[in-house]
Amino acid sequence: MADRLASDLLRPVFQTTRKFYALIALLSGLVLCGVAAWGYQLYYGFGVTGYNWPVYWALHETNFVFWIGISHAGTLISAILRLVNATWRRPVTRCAEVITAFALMIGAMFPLIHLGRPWLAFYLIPYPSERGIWPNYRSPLVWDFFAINTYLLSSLLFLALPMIPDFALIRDRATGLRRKLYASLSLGWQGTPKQWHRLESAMHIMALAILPIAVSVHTIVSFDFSMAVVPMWHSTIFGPYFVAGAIFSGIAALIVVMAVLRKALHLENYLLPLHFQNLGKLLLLMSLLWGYFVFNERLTAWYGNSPHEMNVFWSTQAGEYSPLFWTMVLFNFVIPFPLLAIRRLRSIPTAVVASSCVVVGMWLERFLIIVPSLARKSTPYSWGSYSAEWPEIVIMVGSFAAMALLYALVSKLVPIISIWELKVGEHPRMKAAATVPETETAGELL
Amino acid sequence: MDRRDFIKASAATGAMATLASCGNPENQLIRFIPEEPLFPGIATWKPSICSLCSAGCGLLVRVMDGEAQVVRNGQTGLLKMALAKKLEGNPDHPISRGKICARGQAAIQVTYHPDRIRQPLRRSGARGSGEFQEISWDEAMSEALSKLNGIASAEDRKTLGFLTRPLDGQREVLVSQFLEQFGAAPATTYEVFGESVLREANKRSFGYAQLPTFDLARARYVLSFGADFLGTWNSPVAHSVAYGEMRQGRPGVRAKFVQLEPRMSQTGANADEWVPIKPGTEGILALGLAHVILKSKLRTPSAAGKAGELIDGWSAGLSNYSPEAVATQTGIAPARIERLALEFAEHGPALAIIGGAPLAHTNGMFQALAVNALNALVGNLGKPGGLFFTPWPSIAVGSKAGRGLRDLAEEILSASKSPVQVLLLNDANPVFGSPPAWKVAEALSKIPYIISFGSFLDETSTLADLILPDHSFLESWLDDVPESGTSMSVASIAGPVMRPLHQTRSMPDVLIEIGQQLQRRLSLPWKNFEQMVRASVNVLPEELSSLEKIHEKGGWWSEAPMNQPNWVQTARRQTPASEAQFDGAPSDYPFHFLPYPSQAFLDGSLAHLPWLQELPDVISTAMWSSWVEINPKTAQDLKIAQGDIIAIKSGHGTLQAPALLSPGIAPDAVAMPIGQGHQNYTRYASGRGANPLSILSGMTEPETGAHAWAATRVRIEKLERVEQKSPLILFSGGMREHEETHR
Amino acid sequence: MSHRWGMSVDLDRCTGCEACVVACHAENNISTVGPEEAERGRAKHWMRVERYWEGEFPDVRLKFRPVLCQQCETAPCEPVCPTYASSHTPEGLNAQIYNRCIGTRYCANACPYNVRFFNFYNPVWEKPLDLQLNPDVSVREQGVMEKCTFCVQRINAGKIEAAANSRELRDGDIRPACVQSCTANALVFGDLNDPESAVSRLSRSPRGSKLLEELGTQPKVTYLERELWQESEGIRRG
Amino acid sequence: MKAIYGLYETPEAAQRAFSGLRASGVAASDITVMSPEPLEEWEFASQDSKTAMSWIAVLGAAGGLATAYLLTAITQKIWPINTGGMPIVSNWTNIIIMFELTMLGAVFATVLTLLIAARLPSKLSRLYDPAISNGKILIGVERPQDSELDRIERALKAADAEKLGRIV
Repeated sequence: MADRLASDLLRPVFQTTRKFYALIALLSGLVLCGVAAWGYQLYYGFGVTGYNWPVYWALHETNFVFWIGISHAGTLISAILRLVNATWRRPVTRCAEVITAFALMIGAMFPLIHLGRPWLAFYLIPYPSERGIWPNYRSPLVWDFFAINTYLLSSLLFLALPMIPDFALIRDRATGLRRKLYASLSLGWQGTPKQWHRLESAMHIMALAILPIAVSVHTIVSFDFSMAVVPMWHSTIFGPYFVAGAIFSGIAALIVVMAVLRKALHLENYLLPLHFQNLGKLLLLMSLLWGYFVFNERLTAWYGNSPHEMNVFWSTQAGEYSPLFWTMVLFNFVIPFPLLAIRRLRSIPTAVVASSCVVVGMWLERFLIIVPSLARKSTPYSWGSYSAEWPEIVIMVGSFAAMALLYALVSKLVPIISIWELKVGEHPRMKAAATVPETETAGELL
Repeated sequence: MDRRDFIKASAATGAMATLASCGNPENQLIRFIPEEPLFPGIATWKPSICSLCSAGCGLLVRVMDGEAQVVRNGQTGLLKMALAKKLEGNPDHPISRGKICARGQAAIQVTYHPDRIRQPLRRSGARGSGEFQEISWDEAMSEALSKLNGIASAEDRKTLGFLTRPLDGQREVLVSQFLEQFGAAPATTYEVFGESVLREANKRSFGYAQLPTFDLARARYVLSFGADFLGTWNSPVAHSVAYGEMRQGRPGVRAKFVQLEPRMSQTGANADEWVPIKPGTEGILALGLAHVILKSKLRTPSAAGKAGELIDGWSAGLSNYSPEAVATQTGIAPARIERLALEFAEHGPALAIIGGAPLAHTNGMFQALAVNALNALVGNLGKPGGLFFTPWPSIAVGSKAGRGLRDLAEEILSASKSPVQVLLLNDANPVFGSPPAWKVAEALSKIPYIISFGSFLDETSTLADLILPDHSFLESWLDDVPESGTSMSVASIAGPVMRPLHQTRSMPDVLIEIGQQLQRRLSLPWKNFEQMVRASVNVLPEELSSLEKIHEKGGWWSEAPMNQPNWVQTARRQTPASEAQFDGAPSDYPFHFLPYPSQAFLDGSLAHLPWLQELPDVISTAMWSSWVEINPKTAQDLKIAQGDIIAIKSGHGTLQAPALLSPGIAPDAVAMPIGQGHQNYTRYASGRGANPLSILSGMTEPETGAHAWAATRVRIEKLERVEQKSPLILFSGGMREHEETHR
Repeated sequence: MSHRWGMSVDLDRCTGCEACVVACHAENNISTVGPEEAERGRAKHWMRVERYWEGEFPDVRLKFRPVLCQQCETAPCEPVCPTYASSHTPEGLNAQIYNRCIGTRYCANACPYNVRFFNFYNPVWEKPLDLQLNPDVSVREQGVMEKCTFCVQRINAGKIEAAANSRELRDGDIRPACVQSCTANALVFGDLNDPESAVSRLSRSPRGSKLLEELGTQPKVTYLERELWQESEGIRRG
Repeated sequence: MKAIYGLYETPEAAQRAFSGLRASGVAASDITVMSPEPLEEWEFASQDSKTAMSWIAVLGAAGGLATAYLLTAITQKIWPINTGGMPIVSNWTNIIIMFELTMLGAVFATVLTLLIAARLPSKLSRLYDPAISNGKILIGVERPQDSELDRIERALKAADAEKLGRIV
């Protein structure tokens, strides 16, 4: 049984198809385009973008918030599942945590990309500089700097630690160069009770620590907007609203990724319909939560009827941004809700459809939060509008390609499902848990 | 180490610096040591006179040292010289009172304009091709002299023409003397917004062929018939300064200001009451108001003196100008007419102003006389808060008026051999600024030889065969006697604030030099224009005439008694027609076409200044573009949206421009700013937008021959296909402060 | 006594002549961006004259309102700047320190008045237009924000002048370019800490109000409302 | 170095071997256990499971908090810049930095403790057998007394070891 597990899950590590190389080539190509576009923006000046007065934040910032949101798929969810000890989590956690790591790295690029003078970005790092000045800790952007770095570091550790035993596994099966590589990666792991025990308790503590970090990160991202006295930005609901949105888009992304892995790596026996169902329920829950927040936000604005807010409100509800707004509602609620709620409709394909809609819908949501408010600020004379130029768009495409590329590569180096954890799962004592009826699991996870 | 050494030293070090920095081999830096006392970083202020329009605002110019790359007798080098940095109003000057308008602020860019002509040019291509080759001054002068010597006989000498924008002060004196002594006809002057109608009317009503001055600061009621007096008309800066006082300068007293015009101008936007009126009926309304006042016995007809007598039926109480009758013509309700009339009569000192479009109709003279009579009726002439005429110091000498531009063009085109063989062209651009019907371009191209003094290549100077570039005004000796705008008598005099940047010579100097080198030597008794200006000062009252004193002040002025109107020599004449004629039948051309001087470019002569191009027009907020203002309702009927390119068709041509929906214009009219639409006027203005003057009819005000530029009717067509894209670039987003976007 | 610089804008005097706008360009080396960039919304005007329509033809009114940096006491633009590029001077100005600016544009978003402008490209002055540049004002490179400074260079020059003549600053000694050029004297500049200064007196006027006062930014620019004429010539609030 | 070990298919077998060794007088601390997965529920795999890791994490958190406070408050004091009318030391905003660094401190402390406690990274002991990662469980004794060798071997065999290994 151990053999079957290992051979299934290690196949991608030991065998590489021609298709895979083609995929890598394609993705790297796209990433290079994105990098080139950024280079173009750097060389010719920020003016090559569609940014203008007064819409000084647009696509780059949208992508920043979007990716940080996606990052909430992994670590947060796997941490929750670890703590509530939902046994069905075992095949899911690692591929979720990998999303977090990369989404964060990509998301963190955008604050750099959006700067007017990126070569001075180091001004944000707190160190006793010759300029005799420190970062302004009152600025949400500095909060971002700390929050994102904290989240990134701890997520990477949270992802890396459980990999050690699997590296050891590969080490023992590999030969030659690969053996050397994994020998060093496995840090000389030999599976003594002490090592096992310390590893598990460390994972437990980190799971506890990472939950509040994850929540704080997206709250702080929301502060970037809610701290400014800009109509429809300056709102107390933004913190939870953004966190909910982040988890929402995160789970959606996770489901899509899992479906892809399942097909591409033939993991039908490991990523079971059960997983998609449970995650689907979670997605359904978040969809409801999201709808609830949007309603709150919109209702208070509409009821308050403050002229400045209404200008923005109507531009999204009925004005030039309304097509985007209603598409967002369609994708984030109207479509996913029935697909996930109606038992008969539940299946892997429907879950994937719903999730893809949500990913798009949530991207639109970020855009709709940022741009209309800036385009319709308090003095009507200074109103403007925004339409993206090709550099932003290419950079955005590049960022999506980068995500796929990194994911493809990591699935080469690491078993994308944690083998030893799965073994523990398949342990006679655990067998029961893996096949408990959904309702129970659901109860278990909530 | 004395000053000069210090400067030499600093210059030298500077040279190293520049060499190091620019490292440009072919300009091996020959150092020109400045003549001015210069200290790095220390600003000095020098008086000057703004010459962008005829108002004649006194300037203070901030001058600092700087390094200009210049060419001097074939050698490129860095010249450490005094450079003008900023223009401000001269606080002592009676016209500007320390202020200047947006255009004046931008005037400094004329001097530093990248497309300025830097040395004499000879035409190398076909006429109008704009191909010129640079030549030396010696070449240029000898060529000019040979041409002028070529027309030697008394007959031929009549064939020297001089076309200029209205000149002032000693320049005017010099030109007229030059032409007279040469034996040529007086100069033809032309500007788009000539004021000959109002001058003539004032001569008839009050005895002064002069633009009026208004004591806005002390007025309590101002009735303006289409005069954009705060923006572009007469002496805007002087008016604005006084306007501020009129509004908030007097505790407890705030004048009422009523503007009557079919299209809301910048001035109209400031009115307490804005009254749209049918174009060309302003005079009728004025008499309607007079009728009410006379009827109510608030004034007697005789109160208006001669100004009244000029109007038919005045003494009889203007019986056929009853409110009802006037209402049908002007489109203003009778009740409103009566109210305005009574307010006007009861809230003295009251002031009626007419200017701009109302005078640019075929009945302009009538309209002016009518408003003059209204002023006279309320007895505000020469009274505080009223209307008066700036007294001119003895230094000013009016000159004989030459042929009008239209007649000149006709003569040239009708004759087989052009009656003008050599034309001197100074600072006028009639090819851009006159209606196509006058055929000015054809006429000019029929003239064998044209010498231009222009600083820029524009539509007219590209027709020249020889260009002798003038200094910019900051580089020249200037003098000016303001026609209006102050109660003092003023003679502004100022020397150059900086040395010439390029190899240019001031037009008067060139004239003097030519005059002295002609075979038939003219007796122009001055070495150069500076000497002439200095000499002119002597006629001023002795105790004031020390040039030094005048110089540091930027001119001479003294509080003189306000000119009372003098009724003499105003002979009774036939009252001109009261009905305005329009070009184009209302059936085919349903809209009045109202061109207006744009806030930034005036008559288009300033379209080459980037600051003004990027200045958002205060009403449309448009930059770098031209537009057609159209009432939103009309636009709706014609299915025209903001920014759509529409075609404006008159009997004389078609133009294309983007539509600008504006609530401030009558539904039966479209308005368009003048200034854009240059085919050829520096990199900033060429090929930008459309020129409304290019579709105007050639109709004139019969008694003065002034162009009736407001008398054209047009029709509008929405274009499906647009030939050349000239987008509407707006700075602003919203039109209204509180958009109706509540729940 | 330290200074607190402020301005009052009398909307009843303002004629919308826009001399202030061009004067500001001339004084502060604000580059023109050209038609293509202007069309893309990159024009920079530290001082602008907002115009708002009211009503419909024929009963239509137009309001002008010069808008520049309001130099807020509690400025939303300042705390959001991660590098202190936007910070408060001891004399209450919202300084923009170009060297510190990394171009996050956050300050511009936080500013409710939209008076901060971003340099999308390096500024260009086609020779010899550059000879007009004011040596007292630095030019801004691509990627930094710029904004109205209340002509801080003139403020300092005024102080130096006063010190040189060993006297106190007098009210009216210092006039920013826009104030200097204002034809109708609608703009008045001075020290709000001096209760007798013209600007202090005007700021206390019953016609006075602040722009977007409800946001609590405590602007140092006071707008004096336009008035309506009344038969009696008694003066009614507009 | 001398060592002897057996490989076992199932935890049950491993447990028998372990108990056998204990019975034959080998101290629990001298017995080396290596398994491909955690098996806490078995006695042989649940030695020295006491750890102060969570307390160390709390200490780390405290450290992070302190650092953050100094970083924010002190730098704001030495470079007092007034922005937006906020106090020079603006604790409301500093709380956020403090929170993040507190958490980071906890995470770092945890990971460090793990690495030190689990002796990572280190070299593989010679006792290690790659078969472990095929699911086998290793029970062995390092540096046994020669006198004990046979007894140990018997004990290991008794628990029917799949394979017996001797390292001489």
